[in-house]
Amino acid sequence: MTEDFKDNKVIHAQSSETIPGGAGGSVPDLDYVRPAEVSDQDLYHGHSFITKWVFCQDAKVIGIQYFCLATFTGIIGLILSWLMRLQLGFPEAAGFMTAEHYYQFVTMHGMIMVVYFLTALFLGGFGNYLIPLMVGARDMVFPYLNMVSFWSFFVAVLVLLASFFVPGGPTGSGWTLYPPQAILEGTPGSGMGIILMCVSLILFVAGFTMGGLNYLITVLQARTRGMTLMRMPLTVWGIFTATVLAMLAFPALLVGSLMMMLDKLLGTSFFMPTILKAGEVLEYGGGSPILFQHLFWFFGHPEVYIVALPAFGIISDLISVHSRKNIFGYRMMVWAIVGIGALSFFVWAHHMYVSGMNPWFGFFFATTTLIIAVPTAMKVYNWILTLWRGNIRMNTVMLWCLGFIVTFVNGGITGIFLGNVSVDVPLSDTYFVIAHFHMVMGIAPLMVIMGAVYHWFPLVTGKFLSEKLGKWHFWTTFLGAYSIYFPMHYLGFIGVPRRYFEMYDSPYMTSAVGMNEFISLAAFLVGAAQFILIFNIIKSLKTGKVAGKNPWQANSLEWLTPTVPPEHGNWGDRLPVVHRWAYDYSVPGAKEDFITQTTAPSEVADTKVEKT
Amino acid sequence: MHAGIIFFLVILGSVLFHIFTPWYWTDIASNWGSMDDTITLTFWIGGGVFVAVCLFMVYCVFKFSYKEERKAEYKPEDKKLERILTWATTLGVAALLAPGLVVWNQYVNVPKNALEIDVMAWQWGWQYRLPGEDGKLGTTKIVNINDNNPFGIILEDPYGKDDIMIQSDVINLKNNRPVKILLRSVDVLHNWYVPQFRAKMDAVPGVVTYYWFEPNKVGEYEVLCAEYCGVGHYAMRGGVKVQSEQDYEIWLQEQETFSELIAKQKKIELNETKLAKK
Amino acid sequence: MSDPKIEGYEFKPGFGGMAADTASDQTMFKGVHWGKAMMWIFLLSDTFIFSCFLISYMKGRGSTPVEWPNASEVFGLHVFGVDVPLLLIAIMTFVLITSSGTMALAVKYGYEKNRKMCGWLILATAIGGLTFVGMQAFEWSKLIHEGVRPWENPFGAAQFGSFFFMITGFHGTHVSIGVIFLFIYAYKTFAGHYDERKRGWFTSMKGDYVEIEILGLYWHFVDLVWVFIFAFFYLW
Amino acid sequence: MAEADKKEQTTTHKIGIYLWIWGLLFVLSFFSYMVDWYQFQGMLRWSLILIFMFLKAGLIMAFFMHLFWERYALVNVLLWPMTAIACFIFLMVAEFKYTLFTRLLYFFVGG
Repeated sequence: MTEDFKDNKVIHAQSSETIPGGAGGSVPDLDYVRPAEVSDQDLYHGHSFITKWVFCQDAKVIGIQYFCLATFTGIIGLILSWLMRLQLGFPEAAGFMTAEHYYQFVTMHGMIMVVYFLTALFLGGFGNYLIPLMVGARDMVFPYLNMVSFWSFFVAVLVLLASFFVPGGPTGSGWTLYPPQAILEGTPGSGMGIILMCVSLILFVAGFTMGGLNYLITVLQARTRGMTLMRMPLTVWGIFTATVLAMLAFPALLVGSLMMMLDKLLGTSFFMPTILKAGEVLEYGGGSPILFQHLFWFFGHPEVYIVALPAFGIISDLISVHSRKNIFGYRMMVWAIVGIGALSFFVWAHHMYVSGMNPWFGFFFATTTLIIAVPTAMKVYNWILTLWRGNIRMNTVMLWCLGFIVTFVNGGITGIFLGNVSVDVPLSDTYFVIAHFHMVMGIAPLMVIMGAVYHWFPLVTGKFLSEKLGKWHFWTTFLGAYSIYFPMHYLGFIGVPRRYFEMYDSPYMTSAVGMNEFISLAAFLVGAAQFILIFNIIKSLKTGKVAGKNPWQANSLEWLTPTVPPEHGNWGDRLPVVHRWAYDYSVPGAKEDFITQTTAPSEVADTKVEKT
Repeated sequence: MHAGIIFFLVILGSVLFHIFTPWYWTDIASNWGSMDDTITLTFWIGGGVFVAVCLFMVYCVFKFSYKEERKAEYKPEDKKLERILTWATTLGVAALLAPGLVVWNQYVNVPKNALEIDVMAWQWGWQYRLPGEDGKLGTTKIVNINDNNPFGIILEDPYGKDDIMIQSDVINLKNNRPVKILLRSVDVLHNWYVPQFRAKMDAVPGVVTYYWFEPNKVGEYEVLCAEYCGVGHYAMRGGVKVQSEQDYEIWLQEQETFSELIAKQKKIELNETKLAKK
Repeated sequence: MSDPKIEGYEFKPGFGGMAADTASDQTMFKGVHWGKAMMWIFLLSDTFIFSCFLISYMKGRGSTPVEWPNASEVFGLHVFGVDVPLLLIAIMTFVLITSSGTMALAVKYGYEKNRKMCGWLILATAIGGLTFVGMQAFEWSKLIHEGVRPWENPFGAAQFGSFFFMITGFHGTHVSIGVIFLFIYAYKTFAGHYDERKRGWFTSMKGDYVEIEILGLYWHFVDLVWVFIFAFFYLW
Repeated sequence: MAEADKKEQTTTHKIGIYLWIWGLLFVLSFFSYMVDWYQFQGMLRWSLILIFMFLKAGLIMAFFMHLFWERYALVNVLLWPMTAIACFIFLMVAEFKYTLFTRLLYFFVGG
């Protein structure tokens, strides 16, 4: 594959702009772009180590900070999953683990992976790094707020980790934190554990709101000249829509956590009905546990798409760049992202078909849920149609993309099982659910993250990651993860319920012992394989091949900065001017197989560009 | 090239695994065969799409791998193709949704002749209550629960007196008689789930939830708690015995009603006071 | 506020204009200051928070079989030998609307660069807000004195107190934060920070009178929420 | 803030419009207070409460918060998400009715 990287064409961001301001002069009418509406952004440049690297206001550094902290929590989540799999596969070897421990690990694994790892990584990490670069802004619009956002996240993580060391340990109520059990004796960590969990979530939401406002306003109000919404790379669309969802969905989580904390601390009864515990009636009464479930899933379902939409966006860009072909049906892709985002607020109770809510909701939510399947399927078709008649570079990035397609389609199809109300009845609360959501919002987004790391590493550091190690990393991760979760669906068919500390004394479940051992072994392997990446990063930072400018011959703006890696302020003296979408690959008549976004129409006058 | 082969093997392996899997659903023992049928239908349509999409991907990998001299096609959109795909998908989704909704409609509408059973859950166990001769269960209140009134039946309620109380985690059911499970919890969320019956529903404190099924295979089954309910969740098991009509009637005769329990308690109390007097 | 003028961009009215604005480059909200756009989006998010609170309140109140206390009596005041229902609340509403009006005028004078007038109006708004918070404290202490607690109350369903303290408390926090910022902005206005475009203490961004409008949006939002709380908590 | 540098373009409104709206808000608040004063009940009370509430909210948003003069792009971005809230409200109404129904049925009425 190495020949792909030879002769990188160096492109200057300003190459197409002859006269600032645009109108008149020597600029041909064809290339005219409206002058800037607002003057250039005024940035605070840090000078000391603290203002440059710690309390930094540069979105790129903040993005890396988010990335590293999220990865750190992700590794904790990974270790917790090892412990869980040890118990499930080899209970004799896990003699040190009690049921309390197990449930605490389950809970913390879930919460860390969904909120503190994936959400923070996609929006905080990739969002911060890529949005300003991709829309041609100098930085996020409110750099100070952006810095505070990261440090709120930092405190949220500290509080979360602190709960491991308080009496009673972290909460063990499952990542859904359902009351009443979350705050009652009989569940591990029902004292300080759950309180710290709620506090941590509230901090996370507060911090995320600050970051989210930045992402949204940067995309809406700070694009560069010529950058219309319909010229943005899909990565930006995915992150943008996910942020919208986050801004509107996190409030429900905040309210739910706050109310549960009041139930615990003040003895209010928002979610607590009359309860008889160990022969005594507790001083609660009249509340409704199902209300919490509604609030939680009003947050929780959009949360699924907060993780999925950035993944959709990023994968579209990776596939397009590495198959040297425009993304098929760009407008359809954008509308699908927006449509999925909007619909995700009307489907939440499909997590609650057997929760004892009003049974008639089943009809409404099954219908809305299956409607969402249509735009999602369209996205999948467009990805594979982008591969079709492309010129596919089979490098590591592309492997992750292909791995994503397989796992995402698999997980998406099982989603149709669970979304379709009566099919969900036998399967809900079983291992089928675990397999489904790990495939669709665990492994699939992970594939995207890895692909994105291999793709943008040369931008962030100026060096390539090693392809050889990358391939090892990919194949162990993909094959291992697939062999964890694909068979796991069948445990669900047998009827094995989830969140069982130990399960083998039922006659029809004993047949699954072997499978459980196999799954655990695969899980250990996949987890260990992730350290290949860390090794690869360290090694490549030191001895990796120097990438130079625009090593993948991509079109989008982030590769067109005057320096690689980009400096604070991104664009040097002059902001880029955008003339086209980010997907003009292999245009007939063009000299190169790519035409960057900043290339003026007059420069490529003899090509057959269909869309600008 | 190698990558394409491995991806192909993964798809092939998935299909073979599905065909030859030793792990599949347990033999159904209730009327919810329709759920199995919808699952099978979803498998055919969904599995078909999965295989088709992935094989197409593998084909692309083989056919369009990088060649220096080739240039990719430039085709931003194809309205016709997109329209066809949208409608085909919509049709497929509708075909999956329709049976799902029909079955759900059966699930939430309980037949008139269903026998109501009060399933009471706590951390971590089950007990059951059947209506007596009047065919109706008495109303309950959690604060009434004590040793003499294990179900918290409201004493003034005339329907409650003849209720049959089964203070055991095993319940017997009559074969081919629909039952309406009324779920009640005194502390946290639980879920009364028998894999062979396919059906399940959470027990939520503060409200009563329900579902129904008709057992149609004589035998003994294990009840699992399917909603996380604290550290004892995994050990919260119970049992169901589905019996023929004769066996069921014999079993039913042996059970105690609420008024019998009260009478027994009174007798004990009387004896105790007598003893105390002596 | 007529449409701002943007070189090379032609404004169209109505939905056609919306489509054109959305499809254009650089900005979607033409002529809208970044900070103002941010405040609007933040308020949208905050609306969801208050909506979730009120929806929970509706669900909690609707599903309890226990009698809900009669707000009209609980919040009544006994003055001059007469029981006046909701008197305190009526006065609080009056105060908050008054402060909203002064804020609206402050924004107007801010845009006219009338430093003095703007400063005094902001100060008046801040004092109005402070009065509101004080009256809320009085209301809380009165209720607590009568035995209303977050976990119980003598009038009926226990959730009454829970939702009351939580929702008015959350709203009161918003008011208090607003009051603090109003005082700060009043100082900054009088000191002329917006006229000389002095940089912010933390953000190091240049000051501008548009910040008054941004604060105004927040303050009106607080008033807006009170309209809903008044309707659902006191009148229902 | 970069936009601050742009030429002053904002025209302000006459003070009269603010005073008008201010007055209307007082009047409407007075009316909604009267709903309680006269103890209207049932549908009449509910519709009056909601009408006055939405009128007040609308006036504040439209004039004090200047939404009336903003461009449709902003207005629509702000108002469309409310459909999610509306959906949440409608469903929760159905939910609380169902919860109350089961509570009354199984804990009070019986049968």
